[in-house]
Amino acid sequence: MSNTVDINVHHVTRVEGHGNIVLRARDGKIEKVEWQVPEAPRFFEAMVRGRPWSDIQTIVSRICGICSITHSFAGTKAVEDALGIEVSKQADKLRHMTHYAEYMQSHILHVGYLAVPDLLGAKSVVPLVATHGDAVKTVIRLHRAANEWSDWLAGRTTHPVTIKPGGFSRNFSDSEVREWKARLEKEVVPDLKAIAGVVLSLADKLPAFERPTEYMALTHPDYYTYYHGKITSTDTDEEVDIHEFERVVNEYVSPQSTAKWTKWHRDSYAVGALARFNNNADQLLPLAAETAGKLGLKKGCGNPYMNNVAQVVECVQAVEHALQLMDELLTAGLKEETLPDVKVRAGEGVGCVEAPRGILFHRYVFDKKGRCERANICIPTNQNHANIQKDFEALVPGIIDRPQDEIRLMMEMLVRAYDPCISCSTHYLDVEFV
Amino acid sequence: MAIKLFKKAALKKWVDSLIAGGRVFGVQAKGERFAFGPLEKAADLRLDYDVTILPPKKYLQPQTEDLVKFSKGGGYESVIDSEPFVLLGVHPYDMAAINQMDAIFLKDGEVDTHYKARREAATIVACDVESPSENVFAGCMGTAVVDKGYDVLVTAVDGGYVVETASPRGEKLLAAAGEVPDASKKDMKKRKAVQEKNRKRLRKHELKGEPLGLPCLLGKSENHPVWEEKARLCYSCGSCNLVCPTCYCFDVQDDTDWTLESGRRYRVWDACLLADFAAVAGGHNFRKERAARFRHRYYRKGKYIPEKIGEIACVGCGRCITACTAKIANPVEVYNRLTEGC
Amino acid sequence: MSKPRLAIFDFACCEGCQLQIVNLEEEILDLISLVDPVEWREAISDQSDTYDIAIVEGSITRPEDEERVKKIRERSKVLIALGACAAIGGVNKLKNNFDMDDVKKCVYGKDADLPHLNTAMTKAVDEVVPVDFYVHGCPIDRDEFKHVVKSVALGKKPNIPVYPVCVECKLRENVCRYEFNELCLGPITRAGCGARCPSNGSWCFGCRGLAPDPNVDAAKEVMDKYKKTVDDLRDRILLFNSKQEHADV
Amino acid sequence: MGDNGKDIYLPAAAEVVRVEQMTKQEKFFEFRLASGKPLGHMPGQFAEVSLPGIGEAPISISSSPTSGDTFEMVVRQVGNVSGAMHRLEPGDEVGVRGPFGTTFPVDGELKGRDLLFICGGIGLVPVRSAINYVLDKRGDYGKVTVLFGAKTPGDRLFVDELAALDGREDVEFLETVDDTCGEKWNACVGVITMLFEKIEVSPESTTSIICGPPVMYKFAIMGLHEMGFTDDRIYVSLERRMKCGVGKCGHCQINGLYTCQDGPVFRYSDVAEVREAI
Ligand SMILES: Cc1cc2nc3c(=O)[nH]c(=O)nc-3n(C[C@H](O)[C@H](O)[C@@H](O)COP(=O)(O)OP(=O)(O)OC[C@H]3O[C@@H](n4cnc5c(N)ncnc54)[C@H](O)[C@@H]3O)c2cc1C
Ligand code: SF4
Ligand code: SF4
Ligand code: SF4
Repeated sequence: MSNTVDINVHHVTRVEGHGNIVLRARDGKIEKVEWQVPEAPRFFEAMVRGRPWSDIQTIVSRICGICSITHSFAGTKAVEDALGIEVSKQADKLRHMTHYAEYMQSHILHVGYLAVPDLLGAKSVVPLVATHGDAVKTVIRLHRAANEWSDWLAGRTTHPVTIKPGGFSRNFSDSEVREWKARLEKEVVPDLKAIAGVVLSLADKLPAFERPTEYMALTHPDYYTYYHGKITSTDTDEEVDIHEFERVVNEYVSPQSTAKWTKWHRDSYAVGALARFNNNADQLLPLAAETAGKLGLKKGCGNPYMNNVAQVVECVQAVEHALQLMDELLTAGLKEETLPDVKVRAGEGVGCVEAPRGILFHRYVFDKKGRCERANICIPTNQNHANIQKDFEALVPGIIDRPQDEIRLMMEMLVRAYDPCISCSTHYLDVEFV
Repeated sequence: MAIKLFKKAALKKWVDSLIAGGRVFGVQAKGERFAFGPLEKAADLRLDYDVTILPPKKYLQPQTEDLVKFSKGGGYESVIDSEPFVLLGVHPYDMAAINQMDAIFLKDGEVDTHYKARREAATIVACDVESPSENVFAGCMGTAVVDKGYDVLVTAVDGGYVVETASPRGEKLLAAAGEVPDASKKDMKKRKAVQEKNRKRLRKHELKGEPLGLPCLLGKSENHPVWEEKARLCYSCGSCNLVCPTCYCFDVQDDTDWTLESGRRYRVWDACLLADFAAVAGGHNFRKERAARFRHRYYRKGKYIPEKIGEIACVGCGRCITACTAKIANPVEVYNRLTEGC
Repeated sequence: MSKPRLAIFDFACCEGCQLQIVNLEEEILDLISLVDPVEWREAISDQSDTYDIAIVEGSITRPEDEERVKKIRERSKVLIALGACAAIGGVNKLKNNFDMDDVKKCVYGKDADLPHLNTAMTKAVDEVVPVDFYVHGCPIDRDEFKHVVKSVALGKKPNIPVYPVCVECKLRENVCRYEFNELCLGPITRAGCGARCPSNGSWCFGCRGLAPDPNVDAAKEVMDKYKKTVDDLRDRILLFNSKQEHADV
Repeated sequence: MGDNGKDIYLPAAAEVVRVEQMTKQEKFFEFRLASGKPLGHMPGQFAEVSLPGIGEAPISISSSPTSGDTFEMVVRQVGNVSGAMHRLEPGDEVGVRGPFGTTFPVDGELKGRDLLFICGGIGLVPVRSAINYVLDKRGDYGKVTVLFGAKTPGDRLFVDELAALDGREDVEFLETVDDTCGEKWNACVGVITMLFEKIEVSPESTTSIICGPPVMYKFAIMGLHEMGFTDDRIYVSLERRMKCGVGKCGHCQINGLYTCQDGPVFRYSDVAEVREAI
């Protein structure tokens, strides 16, 4: 063993904003292996101070362009919690449906535009147009459907306008719901099945790397949740109330990162699709469970590269549950609702939802005029940073003999498997434009 | 021409049969307000509406309307929309406005082929006002009742609707209703009473003096302080123009597909209150001041267009009063100020 | 004629505007047929590159980013500011209403002084270098983006509205938000979004920036008519238009 | 006018026959309609010139109808259409609608009268059509005086034709520049109204035609008044923002008047009292 490696990926492409990989090894001895995050900090927690409760969603949505709906929900739920605002059953169902639009959009982007080309050894989706035209078209069709779904419910694809404390700013009609139900059934479900087939045919190409990991997720007694519930992890049977989230995330500042890092029972934990799956797989709806089975995804999986497979399963779950909710809405018939009058008061609230890439927490304290005094926002990508570092430390010794390019690729693929808030930095964009 | 009395159910049946037979646009509720839109079923039609947010002109001169298309090697080609449609529930003041649009687009100077095609494709069912809107003053402008332009006129009276056809096209439309009894003398009297009442009650604002005195009044009011006073609060948002049934100014733009060689030229509603409406190359703006633009609108309604077509170009629908967020666009207030002098 | 070379760069932002480009779906291929994208992320090391068109997304929040955007400007013929963060500073400018040390302490506590957490007053791109064209909005409107790119390729000035959102709101036949007792910034905000928020039952919060020569004085007086205060107006303007010209209410 | 079933917004194809750079900002174009027919204009009129994807702009017709089947224009590069026109080459195609608007009454009341043309800068472009028309039918008119003012010597349009005018016995021609900008210049320096002192015209028998930048009108008209001209003996050609050219779009309105239909050529007495005109 005499491999000398010097990898310094300054701003890994195809990941969110700015992340660096540093690996230095002399004669097979690892001197430094680091995942660094030098993203320009944006200080949202500072910026929301002094803003009225009614602005929270508008501001925090802008934390992330790809999971803006999730941030809107976390922020809005925290406001509702603090000010005691009720949300109707109908609005709650519509919110779940809105959330699922984002899931589809985000997961498809990640799986379709990033993971699949990686697994096919293609540099991007572009060469696949020639070799796998149908699959590419299917991915694009799904992505478009997800965006239009979000346009419909959230008012736009990114940065929703309809989500307000207490419900929605507009009403939806039976015929709109019926139209979408038909589209999901006729177009989206078959397309998802097709994509699952593509992923299945490639699943054996995923690196077989396992590391025992703590997986944290939201859990709910009634359903595979992304929206309501309590915090749990694969290391515990405890279900922690979301109001105590600081107790489980244990944030700290790492010198490698402008983003804060987190830990619970171990040095690090993972969040995201695989984490949700590992905690809640028993609650998957039939088609989603069937898809997981076909793809060989089993509860207890410790391979971070399998996150992509879990994402496919979750897309199916999202659509399946949306269809269920649509049926329920149509059976009851959609009612015209107006937003509740909000009695402004001092208060503190927490909102917690699952973003496509993991559990997300927002906490706000409002003064008696309903202005924000303090905020604490803990985003999923930050919760994964430490785990990526630990994965690196476990992965690299086993592959240090391989050629530098291969090591580099496997490290990059690992980062990408976590889908660290990737929005614009996927394969699709990156390679297509080189 | 026929005059029938429809019971509510018969009217509904007739409207449903029209919907089955082609494109029908009718007045429907939009929250607390009303709007013309594609009608899916007669039950959605609200002939008892007060006023629609936008006037029905949007079907004759749509917000955006393709004029010509072009393609590489193919040069320019006209785009004409002549697909027939029925417009259900046009109030008299809006009908009067359409009559004015006809004068501008079909009679004054060159004929606008695009407007003409749509106008000829339209079968207009007018209806007398059942519920006056909060700002209507059609009664003052002589447009509370209208006697021309439409194909069918519907008037809600006690016990049903008096439906009168006024053109062969209207006759044809009515034929779809099947057997309906003629209106009796008594029904006709009731209709007259409704119209008389409307002349009196569509006056939520009272214009001092006769509308036809406006050109003369404006002729001597160019320097009246009211223009500055009101325009101080003007957002230059054009809302007063855009909701107006007699405003028809437009902008023209080109748009291409990704080849950059094929595309369309379209017109889109413009508004003379907008800051750059009269701006030209070199940065000169012929109506740079808010007050100048504000004044221009009232002159256009009360003097310039009347000098062209012989009718006051304000039909008293009151939409601009409602639409103006700054609450300065009430024509009656403005004209009355002029009447009072400085 | 060879295709114009296009490069895209991001600074402090949520990257939602770039996502709108991805959301063009199949049309991305059309875009590529028109321009030749030579750089999408800064990962390309070749600093001597020049671009016909540089698209810059995000606000400038650190001294080192100022230097970076200056370099980009030097290397590009046309520079387009993409989205509210780049065009007006956007929501990032809320930060400028506080003291920078306080901002850092608020988020990072005792670690606030670590060098990599440094931050400065947020700037829009045109506060650092000249900008040729703007694609406004948070996020941008896909159709407007297409229009701007096509216009630049055609050699014409894009037609970006200078009038307020109310125009498009009227064209969409919405019920005015003031009738719902809401404070809408439509009358002083630059149109171009198709009045997206009022069309979805919400007030405009001004993400496209103030319209040129907005009548803010009128807005102040008008508040009274709707039982709102100048403070309410200021609050709403600050959200996306902190430290803009005309925004000092 | 009236309804001939023709789409008034549909441009006809015309081919670029000749392009010449005139000044830094202005280019000269000669066009021929694809139909081969003459445009059918009279001096003072304009046409809407189209480039697909770019748009349309109203441009004056600079040639006299007496000069054959082609027509000529001069375009200053200021924006989209004008900018794209500057990229045209012979053989390229444009769309043309028109001619539109009123004309200098060369066949009407100008006949038999003395004529005083006052042109500032690009204002020469529409007036050139009338000047050439008059010169082609020289016998029909009395004394002809042409005054031309440019910003600098480099901004002068139709340099050769100006020289030819200068050389003609039957035309009095005077010109000035605001600033020589260091160039060689033998004629007058100063604003165009300075030339008024140097000419001899009889206001009773003369009609004046003015075209120039917006600021010029006021001063030129003041000068003419001092010389004894009455408003009905003055013609002006005005410019406004225009979108349709056919009196529908509303943009070119000067109070109640439409520049595209009632103008661009106006008898000054018809607009003297119109607030927004001059
Ligand atoms: C009757 C008539 C005759 C004419 N004859 C000639 C002629 O012979 N030769 C000639 O060169 N020109 C002539 N013009 C002027 C010409 O039509 C204009 O300069 C213009 O329409 C050119 O079009 P464009 O597309 O190049 O400019 P545009 O792209 O429309 O812009 C022109 C200029 O106006 C500014 N502008 C555009 N829109 C606005 C706005 N909304 N607000 C503020 N400024 C704006 C632009 O910034 C630019 O500087 C004539 C005009 C008229 C009305
Ligand atoms: S609606 Fe009112 S504020 Fe807007 S342009 Fe008209 S007068 Fe001005
Ligand atoms: S809702 Fe807002 S944008 Fe729409 S008209 Fe009212 S003030 Fe203008
Ligand atoms: S309505 Fe206002 S806030 Fe909404 S998208 Fe348009 S400019 Fe932005």
